[in-house]
Amino acid sequence: MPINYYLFLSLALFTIGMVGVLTRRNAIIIFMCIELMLNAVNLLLVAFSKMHHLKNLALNASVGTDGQLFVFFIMVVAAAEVSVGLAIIVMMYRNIHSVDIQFLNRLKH
Amino acid sequence: MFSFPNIAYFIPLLPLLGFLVNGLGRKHLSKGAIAWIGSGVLALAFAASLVVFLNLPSGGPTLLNAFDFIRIGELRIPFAFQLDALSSLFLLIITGIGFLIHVYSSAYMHEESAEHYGRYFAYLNLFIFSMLLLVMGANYVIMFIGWEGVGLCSYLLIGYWFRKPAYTQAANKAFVMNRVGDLAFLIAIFWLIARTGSVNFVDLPAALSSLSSSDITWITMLLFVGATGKSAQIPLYTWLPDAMAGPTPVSALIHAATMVTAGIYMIARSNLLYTAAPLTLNVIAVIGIATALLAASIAIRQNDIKKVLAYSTVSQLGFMFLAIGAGAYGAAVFHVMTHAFFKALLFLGSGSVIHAMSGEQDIRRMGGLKKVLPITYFTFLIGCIAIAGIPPFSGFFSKDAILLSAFLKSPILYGVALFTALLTAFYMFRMFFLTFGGTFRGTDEQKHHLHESPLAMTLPLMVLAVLSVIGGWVGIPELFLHGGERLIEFLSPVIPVVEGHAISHSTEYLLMGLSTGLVLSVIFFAWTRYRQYRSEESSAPFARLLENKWYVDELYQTAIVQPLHRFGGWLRSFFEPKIVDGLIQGVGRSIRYISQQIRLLQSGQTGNYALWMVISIVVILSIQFFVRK
Amino acid sequence: MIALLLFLVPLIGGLLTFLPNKSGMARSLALGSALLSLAGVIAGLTLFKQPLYWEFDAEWLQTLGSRFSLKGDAMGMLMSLLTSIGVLLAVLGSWNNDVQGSNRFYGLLLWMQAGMMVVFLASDALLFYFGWELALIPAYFLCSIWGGEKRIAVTFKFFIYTFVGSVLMLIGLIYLQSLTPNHSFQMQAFRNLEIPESKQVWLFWLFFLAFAIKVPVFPFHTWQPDTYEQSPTTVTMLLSGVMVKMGLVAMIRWMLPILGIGVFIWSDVVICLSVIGILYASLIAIRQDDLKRLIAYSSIAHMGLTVAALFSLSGFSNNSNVVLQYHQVGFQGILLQLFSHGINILGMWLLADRIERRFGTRKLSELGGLARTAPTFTIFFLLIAFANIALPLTNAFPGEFLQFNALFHAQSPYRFVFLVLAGLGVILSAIYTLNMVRRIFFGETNQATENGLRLSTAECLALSLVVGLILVFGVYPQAVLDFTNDFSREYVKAIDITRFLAK
Amino acid sequence: MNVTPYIFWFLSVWALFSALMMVTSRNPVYSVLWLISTFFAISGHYILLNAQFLAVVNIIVYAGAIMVLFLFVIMLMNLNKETEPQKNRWLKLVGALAGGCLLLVLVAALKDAELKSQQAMVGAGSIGLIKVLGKELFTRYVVPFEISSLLFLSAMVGAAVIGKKEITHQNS
Repeated sequence: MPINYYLFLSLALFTIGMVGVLTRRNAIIIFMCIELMLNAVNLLLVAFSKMHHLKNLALNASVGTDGQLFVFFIMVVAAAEVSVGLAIIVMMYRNIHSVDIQFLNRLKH
Repeated sequence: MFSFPNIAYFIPLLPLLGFLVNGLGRKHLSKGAIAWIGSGVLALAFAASLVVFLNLPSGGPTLLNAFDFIRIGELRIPFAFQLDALSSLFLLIITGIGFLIHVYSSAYMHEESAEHYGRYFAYLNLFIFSMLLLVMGANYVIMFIGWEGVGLCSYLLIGYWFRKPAYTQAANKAFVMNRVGDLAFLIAIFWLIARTGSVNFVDLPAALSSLSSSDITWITMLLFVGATGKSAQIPLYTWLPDAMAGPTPVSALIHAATMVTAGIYMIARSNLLYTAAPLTLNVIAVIGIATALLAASIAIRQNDIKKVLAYSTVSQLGFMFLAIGAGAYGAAVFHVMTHAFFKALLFLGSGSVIHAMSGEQDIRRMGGLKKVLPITYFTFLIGCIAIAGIPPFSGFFSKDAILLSAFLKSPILYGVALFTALLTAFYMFRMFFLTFGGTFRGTDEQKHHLHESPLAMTLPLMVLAVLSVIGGWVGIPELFLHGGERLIEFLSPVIPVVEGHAISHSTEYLLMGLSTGLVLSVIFFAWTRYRQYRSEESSAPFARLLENKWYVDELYQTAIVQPLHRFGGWLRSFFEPKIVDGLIQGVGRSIRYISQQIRLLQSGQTGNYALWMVISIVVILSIQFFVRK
Repeated sequence: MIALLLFLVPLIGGLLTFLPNKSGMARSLALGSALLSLAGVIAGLTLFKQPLYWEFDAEWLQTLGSRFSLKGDAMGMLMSLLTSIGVLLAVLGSWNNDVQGSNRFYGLLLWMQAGMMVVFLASDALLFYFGWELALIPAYFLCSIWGGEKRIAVTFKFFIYTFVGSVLMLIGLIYLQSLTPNHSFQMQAFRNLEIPESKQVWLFWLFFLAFAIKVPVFPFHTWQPDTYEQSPTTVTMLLSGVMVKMGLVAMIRWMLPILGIGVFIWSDVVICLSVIGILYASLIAIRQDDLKRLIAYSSIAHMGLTVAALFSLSGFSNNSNVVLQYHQVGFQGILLQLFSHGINILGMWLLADRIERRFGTRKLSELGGLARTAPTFTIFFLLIAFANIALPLTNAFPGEFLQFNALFHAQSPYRFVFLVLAGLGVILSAIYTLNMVRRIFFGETNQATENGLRLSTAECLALSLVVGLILVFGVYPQAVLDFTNDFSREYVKAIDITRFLAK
Repeated sequence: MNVTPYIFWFLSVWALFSALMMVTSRNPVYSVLWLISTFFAISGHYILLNAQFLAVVNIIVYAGAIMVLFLFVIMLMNLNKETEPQKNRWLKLVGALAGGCLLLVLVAALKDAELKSQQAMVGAGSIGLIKVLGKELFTRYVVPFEISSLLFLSAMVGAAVIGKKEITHQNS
């Protein structure tokens, strides 16, 4: 497949995630949108890894593994991030009984 | 060291020494010591001046170079003294009359405490020092130093009784008005430096060729403005009557005999320039005669004995400027000399009267003092006759010389000058009769106190009276005495004698007879009128106008002082804080306002931050990809 | 070596002064440092006059093209003398003041001196800028900690104001550095630059604003009266006696020789501003009731004249010796006035401080009659006041005389107007100064002034020093003029823009 | 006939549609479900690209573990359509517009990029296999791998600390 297709698909997914972040007020949904954005990036990474693999197959049979391993690490980080993030959201809910980020305006003061 | 010309150094240094000793030691010295030191240095200075006068070589001036005051490249302003006929004559007048007045002061000021007594003599000595600098200076800058110095001393002495606000106001007024003139003087000096590169008097003849006629006109005009300040001419004369706030001997010394004649001296010094500037001479003549007339008219209706004398001084100075305007510098200097004698005499006499009257200065409350103050009466009479111009008293010869020069310049000037001379005789004798004639009109307490002044005061009066009689004889015209006009001849190295406009003897006799006859009749008129003065004089509108000095002070006040004052206040309380500072503060305030507005963007909402981030990313990427191509 | 010492003595002295906590100790240390630097300057002026002793050069921020080079020319020497005298007088004048935290106070004071020394002696632009800020920042702290009630707002204004100027100047300096062939900050490299007219036209303002704010030139002066009023008088002495001269010295050293064409183009505007400033400040001073503000405005007026005279030097001589001669005359006057005005205003502040401390007021309307109750003080005040109105035989007269002369020779069609208007300042200065004298010293005493005022030995010493200098240089200004003669002759050649016009 | 493009298009449309639904649904629970659906589509892409390991991990870790966590949290808080806070309409519009612009800019910037002609290897290649990746992971990437385990540990501790109920009563 032309790499362009993957590129645009990832971009579209990424942007959808971004729009979600911008338009929603629910912290959990925003969090999920961020996951979506990460996944869009993951997809692109895999696509590029395969692109490089195809291109440099003759030189080195294992070219492109880095990209996929990178995706793996991203997932690791994402998982850790989700656990901490959700813990924060739970705590926030416990304190202000809402997950509306509108109330998180402490930065103003 | 003690021989000519080096002895001249002592002339200014001695009063300076007196100033330092009296000034620094005023708390430790006794009054007697102060008076002796103050007068002693003057006596020595007078002796030194005499030595200079007698040893003066004929011909060119003798220059004494002390050190370089300012020397930058080609520009050289030495601290130098110039000894010649003109300056040596002035030296004699200043130190001589100065000495007499110091002696007089030692008695007149005796009621002051020792500390203030010392202060008084220190100021007086400092004044003499400055005046000597002015006269001896070999260039305009040194002259200017003395010029400002005498202004300073005048300021200090007018405000000598500093507890009275009116006196210190008068002192300020005198200084500031003098400063106006000084500014013009300074600009004239700059002009001279710019065109000729030198300010020395000895370079003037050579410099004349490098000056264009407009340059000369400007320079002479500016110098003349400077002279109007110091010599109390229109428009800068109003300070002089106010300056009578100072002690009377000060008025005699500074505001009659010496300082106020500095303007005449300066112009006589620069006579080469003035001769080359006919326009300026005309202006000077007009200003001089106008001042003389104006001041004389005011003097008629003044009742303060010192104010009358003050206006008379302004008027006499006007005469001197008239002489200068007519090109008769010698006559002007002659009148300076005789005027110094009789005006000092009159002021000191008035001081003696005031002394006797326990400080009373209003002539309406005097009268009949003839019997109690015989010496004062007699000497005062001599002074009055001298100023009125009756032969053979000194005033006659000098005034006659001026009238003659005015006649040669223009008959109209002569007419006005003659009229002014008659006014002079009138107001002087009005004052004389009011003071000494008739019966005493003061309080009983004053009457009880009346006494003739001590010898230290009457002796100077007598000396001056003698001088007032004979002082004019050095300038007896050729008409009466062959080989007369010795003064003009003596001054000829400095002031070239202009030949060629002699008039016939008969005309000259006629003019003299006319003026003498008219003066005598005016005196008679004054005698009939004021012999038995009793009550207020009529207050016709014109008389009130004169009494109020033509409202010139009020005019200055409303036209110049008040607006400036108000403008300054407006600047201070409105323009500065609101406009200038307001602009600066406005910058600060607008920045604060903008920050306030921008602060609202910081809603604290993470969502908004994210939005801004995205928008910024879009913008940056757009620039990155599409603009920078 | 001397030059370096003059920087190091106050710097180390300041550091040492910070250490002790006892007030007497700090005071003595400060006095010692002040005396030491004065001794250094005097030694430098008499025994070690050769340039060898007054030059110092070491590596410093090499990557930026800046070297730690100090070079004392005649002006630098004169100004460092003034600085040392100023600091000495400041310390003496505050000898009996009970300053809270005097170790910090004197420490900062000495650092300020170190900064000013660098400004006056630096021949490297970045070093100069360093000194400029080093002098400013201690001043800021001194005013904002020990000042009057409104000190915070006022010092803030002062700081922001001068700092804006400094930043503009820094931009200008960096730009000039980028123009030099080997990217150097050295003064000589700057002077060798041939900057096209189109650039000079705006570069001028970068520098001029910085210096004009410091001097200050109308209409950038509004920080000054406020700051002088609110600062502790000791600091005000240094601010007005020495620090404002930084602006002028900077103009002389970093503007006229480098941006000659720009200066010439704008000289009419600047002279006009200065002359307006003279009249404006004088008129305000006439109506001023606050002694310190009055002196501040008077200082603005005097500095206005100096700036006007300085900018009237700019122009082309066509290599005519006559013109150069007149420029030199004017420039000598400016140098003389820099020194004299510093001395006079220092004395003026000493007196104002004494009055304020003794009577607790600066209002002229609340004073009066002091001439009777405090005669010695009156004499000092009168002498310094007369120096303030440039009476002959005081040191201000030759300076003003020569400056007016410079104005008379300005290459401007309006020079005569400028001269006359600036001359009106002379009259106005007499009015406000004498008014001040009259209202403080003459008239009747009131309750406050009834008991008079006694001067302590330290104060007498300080005032005698001032008065002595006033009279000595008033009678014999040639002492200074001789000293600066060669420097000024070279300088007027250096600022002559004929060489640019030839191309 | 090559079936790959069809699969690609199908998966793409699926992913985009699910993603859009995720963003737009009012009810958070639906959002979670739609996101899981998106992940499945993405895993499909991975399989298409012969990245089997990642496809599996994606399903297990993301769709399985993480999303279940989300679901739990949502249910724990009892969030539903009614409690869902709504943003200002204008802000929504602006947000969407900004996102759209970003997409536009990126697409416009990348459409002429050099990679246009490049192809991604689809359905072949061995690098995505567990054997290959595992070998790499435990040889060259062993240090990062161990560090990531540390990261997990600290995340676990962190989550526990943050999530535990505060024992001390609030006295501030």
